[in-house]
Amino acid sequence: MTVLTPEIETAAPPSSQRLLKELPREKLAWMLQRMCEIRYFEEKAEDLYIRGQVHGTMHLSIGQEAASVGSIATLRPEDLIIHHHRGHGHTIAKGANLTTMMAEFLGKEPGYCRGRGGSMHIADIPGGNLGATGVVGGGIPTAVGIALALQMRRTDQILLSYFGDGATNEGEFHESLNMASTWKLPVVFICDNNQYGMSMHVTKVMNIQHISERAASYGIPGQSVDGNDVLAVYEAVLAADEHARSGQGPSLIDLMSYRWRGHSKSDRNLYRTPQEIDEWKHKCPIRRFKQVLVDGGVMTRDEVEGIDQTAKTAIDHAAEEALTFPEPSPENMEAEVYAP
Amino acid sequence: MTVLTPEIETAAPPSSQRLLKELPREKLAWMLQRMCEIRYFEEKAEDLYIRGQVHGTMHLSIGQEAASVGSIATLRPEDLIIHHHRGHGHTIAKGANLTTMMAEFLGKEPGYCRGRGGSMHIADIPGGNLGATGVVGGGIPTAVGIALALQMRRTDQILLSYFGDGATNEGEFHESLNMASTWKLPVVFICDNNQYGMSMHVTKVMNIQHISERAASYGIPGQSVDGNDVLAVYEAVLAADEHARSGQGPSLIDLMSYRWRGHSKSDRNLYRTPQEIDEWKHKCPIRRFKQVLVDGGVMTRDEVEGIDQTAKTAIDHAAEEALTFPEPSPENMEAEVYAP
Amino acid sequence: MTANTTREITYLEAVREAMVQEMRLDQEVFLIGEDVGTYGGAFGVSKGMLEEFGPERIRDTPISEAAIAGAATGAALMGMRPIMEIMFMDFLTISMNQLVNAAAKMRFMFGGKCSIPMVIRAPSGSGTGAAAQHSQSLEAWFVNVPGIKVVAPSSPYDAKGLLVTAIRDNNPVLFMEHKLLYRMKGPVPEESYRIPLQSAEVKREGRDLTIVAYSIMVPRALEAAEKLAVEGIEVEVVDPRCLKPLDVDTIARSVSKTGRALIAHEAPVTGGFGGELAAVIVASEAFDYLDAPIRRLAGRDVPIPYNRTLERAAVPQVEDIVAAARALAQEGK
Amino acid sequence: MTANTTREITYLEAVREAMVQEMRLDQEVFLIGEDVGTYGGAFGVSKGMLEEFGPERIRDTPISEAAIAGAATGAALMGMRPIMEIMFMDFLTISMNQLVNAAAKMRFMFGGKCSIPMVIRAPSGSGTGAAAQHSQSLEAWFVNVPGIKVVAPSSPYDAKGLLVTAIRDNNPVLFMEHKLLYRMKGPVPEESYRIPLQSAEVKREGRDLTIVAYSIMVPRALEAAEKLAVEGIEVEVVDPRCLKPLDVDTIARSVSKTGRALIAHEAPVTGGFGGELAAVIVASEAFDYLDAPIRRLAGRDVPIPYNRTLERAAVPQVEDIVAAARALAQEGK
Ligand SMILES: Cc1ncc(C[n+]2csc(CCOP(=O)(O)OP(=O)(O)O)c2C)c(N)n1
Ligand SMILES: Cc1ncc(C[n+]2csc(CCOP(=O)(O)OP(=O)(O)O)c2C)c(N)n1
Ligand SMILES: [Mg+2]
Ligand SMILES: [Mg+2]
Repeated sequence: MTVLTPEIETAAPPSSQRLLKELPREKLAWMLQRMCEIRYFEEKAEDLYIRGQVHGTMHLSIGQEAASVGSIATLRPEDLIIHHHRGHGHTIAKGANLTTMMAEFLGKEPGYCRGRGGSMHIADIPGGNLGATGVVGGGIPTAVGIALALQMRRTDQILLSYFGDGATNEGEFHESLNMASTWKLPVVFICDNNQYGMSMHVTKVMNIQHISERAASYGIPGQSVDGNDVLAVYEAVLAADEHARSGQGPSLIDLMSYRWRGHSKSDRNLYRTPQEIDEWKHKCPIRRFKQVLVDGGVMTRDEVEGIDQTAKTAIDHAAEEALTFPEPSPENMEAEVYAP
Repeated sequence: MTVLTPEIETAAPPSSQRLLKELPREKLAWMLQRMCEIRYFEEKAEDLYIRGQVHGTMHLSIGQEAASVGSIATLRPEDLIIHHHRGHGHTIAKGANLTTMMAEFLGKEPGYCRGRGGSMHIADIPGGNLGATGVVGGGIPTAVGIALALQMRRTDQILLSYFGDGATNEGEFHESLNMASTWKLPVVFICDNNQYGMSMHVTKVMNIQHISERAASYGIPGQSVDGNDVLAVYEAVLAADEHARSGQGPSLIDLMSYRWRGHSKSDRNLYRTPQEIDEWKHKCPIRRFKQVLVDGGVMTRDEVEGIDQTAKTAIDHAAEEALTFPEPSPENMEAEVYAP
Repeated sequence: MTANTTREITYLEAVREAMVQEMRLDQEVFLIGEDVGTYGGAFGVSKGMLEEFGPERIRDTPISEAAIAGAATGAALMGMRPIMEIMFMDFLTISMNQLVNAAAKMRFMFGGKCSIPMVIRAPSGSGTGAAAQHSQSLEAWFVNVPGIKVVAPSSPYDAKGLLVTAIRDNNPVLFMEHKLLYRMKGPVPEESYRIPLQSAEVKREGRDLTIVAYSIMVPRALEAAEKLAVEGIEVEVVDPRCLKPLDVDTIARSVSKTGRALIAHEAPVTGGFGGELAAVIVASEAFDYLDAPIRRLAGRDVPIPYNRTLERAAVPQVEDIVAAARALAQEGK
Repeated sequence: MTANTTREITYLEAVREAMVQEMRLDQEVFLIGEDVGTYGGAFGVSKGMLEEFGPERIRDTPISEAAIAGAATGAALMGMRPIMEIMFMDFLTISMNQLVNAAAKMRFMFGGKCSIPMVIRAPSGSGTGAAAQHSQSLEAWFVNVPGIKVVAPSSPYDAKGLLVTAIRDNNPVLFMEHKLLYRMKGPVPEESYRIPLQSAEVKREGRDLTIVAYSIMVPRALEAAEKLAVEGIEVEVVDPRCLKPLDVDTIARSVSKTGRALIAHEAPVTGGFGGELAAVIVASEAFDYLDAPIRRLAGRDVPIPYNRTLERAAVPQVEDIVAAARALAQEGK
């Protein structure tokens, strides 16, 4: 078990510098663009919500973009993910069509789940996104089964299973990591650690320093990573991918980051200070990655901002289109429940 | 976290030698007598079962007597236990009336649970035995609540919470140890590790060497102990008791032992060899403790065997009496379900 | 049994007031659940309680629904009176072993030698756009578990009086709070009072037809009754309030009078509590007075959808009750 | 739909044979559960299967019922056809979140874009002296969960044919196996066959009264019918076999014919599946033919006790069915 004590910084650490050289420019550009798309998607979602165009709740991952993108960037196209209520980031990183996704957010018939799922349950099964669950920790046992199928079918595919810091206190986390470890399943367990489960800071609900220490209970590798450094995330997850793909079983990767927004729309943010939020805003993973790309000579400032602009345009366009889509009709809902 | 690699031996290790000097002779005699009572109780239970006088299943802990007795011997009278399906040992060690207990085993009205509970659910609430659960791991969350009440009421009491090795793979184990640790509850979690959960050897269902390693997930002390050495058990649990009583929170104590009999009566023992069982019979905790007492000059061979005989007589007498007890009547069962 | 007061508070405030008053009276009562402290509960029910009672008695937990249920069960076994809040009823799926195999059974299984005085507060129901995993009404499960009582109040007055009784009850009581009712206002006396659990209430008198409805379906049935009155159909609305133990007499008396029974609930119709209601009505003296079959108007057999139109269509709305009651009032005539 | 064969095997063997034959045909079918391998399952259902199919497809698990259910759900989502065995139905309490919030809802919640073909095999019922936590009959819970089907066979023939169908079904199917039926012998064809899920069967024809019974209550009802025949009361026994989807027509037809319905099940009466049966009978054309109220004979509202006498008294036995049927046959005459 490796436990890193991450210093969440604003510049790129040495290993990231190396990746900056090794990764193709297009890959790095892809990563930046996805991160920007996530940010703009969520801002748009929030805006639509405030304007009363969305019925229901939503969970924004603004501030956590590096975790979703850095991890999913390590995957091959045929690899899979399963994730959770704060799932817009994973969905976009896994290559969702932005309009179809926005349509689902708006509850429209052409949405990914035909408006039945909404923000908390976006799945794009052909795209390898096996869906988001709204039950904290609820996707982790399902992940065991998905990875079991991958193993039994002798594929090369792996699965990334996402959940929050709070989810690691659920019994399902324990049962699932143990089972996956026992069977050496091709899955990487990724904790999107934004330090809070609703109002509860991690230090109030567990007596350990790093969530990755929990890997010790299952005899699997565990690592805590600066989740605001997209390249550090990439590096750690890639190693865990290889571990899984080569038949050595699961790992637990703890991606330490922060959610800027409230837990959901009902949050009055009483459990943390405005200063704390501000501090983390200064560690913005997008601004930081842009700087790293410019400092590393990968792109010019103009190029970087061009990508940002492209992302913004894509989201604006997706929302505009999705808003014109038709609503689903309630006839015959019973017929949808069971497969023929 | 301390992880011991226990050598399960037949003689007393140095620390036990020390305890042999420190503990009053009556206490040591009490321990031996309880161990013998457990053994004879279970043999009698088995015999009654074979003779068709018991309807239902039962789980025998023959071979594990040192774990129950060594741990409960550390308690003050007002302390509490909660335990599980293989619970005859804990019940006797906690001071159950043998006849009342046998009556429950036989499903008689004067039994501890008026024949409603049976072998798997013996509780002696005034005696501080808060009952056995038949759901693997199911007593552990309840233990959190009991310990919480002790803490909120500012008592000095502590609770021992027993479960098997297999139970540590249940989600409830994880949730409960984490919660108890977070709140520093006065409970000691004791794993009666007999190396198998039904047919599954611990090494097949977890990827770690010692169950006590799981303490790391909760930031609490963990220790694996030779569960066949009643004095080693005593020493480890007493330290955990003090930790709990002084407000420092829970510990996880892994008492490594072996069950001689099948899991329950349906067991064909296909998952282990007769040799393995025989080897463990040679490590009999009762024979070993007798030898330690004699070698240590605490008692003579005759005295030791006298205690053994007293235990046997007590069990014979309990069974004889309990067999004469009346059966419960099914009238008005509905009225028993809810408290007034 | 209506409020002798002019003070109006919300259902949510009524729930809180019951807890606060009982906690002031009795040190053994405490609240335990996720984010019940600083956050004040996901729906704000416990807002302000941390300030008055402190973190020991307004106890925030890790996200661990099995251990929360165990913590409540164990504390109750010790004689305390825990109120456990589950954030959404849907997550009781994680607490089932503790609630069903421990809390509900301990007393009987241990020969009646202990009791488990605890309340399980569970926000239920759809209507907030929270989709399939945050909108369920799982009362039918608990009704079929001996050892657990089930309460589902439909008004602020009932919520307070029934919750006080539930807290004082010496058994596990599931207390369902419908999310859409939280903001409903109504008269509630300031002082503490109790409503016996097994007491259905006739919420509106009528001669043509009985609607047996609980939780959110009560205000909807009452609204439907107003509309039907305009058409000359006089509906009687009976609210069991407590699903178990059930006050069969009040229901049977009403159905005997009207000769027609429409059962309304939000949970999916198949296997819902409506079946139990139908069965007890049929088995009662009301059977002989039935002029038409008993009809059930309940949730459609689907998970709750996200989209607002679909979500509304999944469970009975006022207009559905009007239509079903109107049809039943004519049936067999 | 009876067996065209003379070979007799037990219910347990019939369950095993269905699994073995489907596993031979289809690599995607596998069995997962606690001690299903070397041990052969707690009741011996999978004895010998490890030898034929190996540890990958006869998969022993840690004692982790939530993860077992998740492993089945996830594998089914990937298109495999897992059969998950829970050792005792009581422990489904630990699997509820996966089964109810994931397996049952995924298809609908994701817009119909996936399916979850899995079977949940669950030994149910009392009679073995295993007390309150190892004897439950929890079918009512699952009937109220849209997305799950529920099957409860009462004979070796039905067990095999229904299990094959359940394995081939593209949805989560709860398959209840009554522990006391495991040793029941009956004719079962060697070759594979399927019984449609939604198909009740008239197990015995009669004119005076219909007993709707499933699982262990079917052989008990048949035995009771024999005794009543001696008294001149001719009982028709209808076995729904599949509780959801329910073949209402066959039940309604029978009750329309006899004018009297007795519903028998082992689960506690209050909130049991009998309520649903009563409600659908009342809502059917049979209502007009009812000569007496529908009666329910079901488990008493108690946890199952350990003592054998109490245990027997807690659920309907043959003599109870005889008495209840005799009384109902006279009622209103
Ligand atoms: C089983 C369950 N319990 C409680 C909730 C309510 N809830 C939704 S999100 C959340 C916090 C989850 O925290 P974490 O796992 O850290 O994820 P985050 O929201 O921080 O991304 C809670 C308590 C839930 N959805 N499911
Ligand atoms: C939740 C649950 N799952 C399965 C069982 C069936 N069962 C009873 S005892 C047992 C083995 C338990 O192993 P362990 O915890 O090591 O205790 P031991 O029996 O070895 O004392 C099993 C699987 C059960 N009673 N409860
Ligand atoms: Mg979090
Ligand atoms: Mg064991």
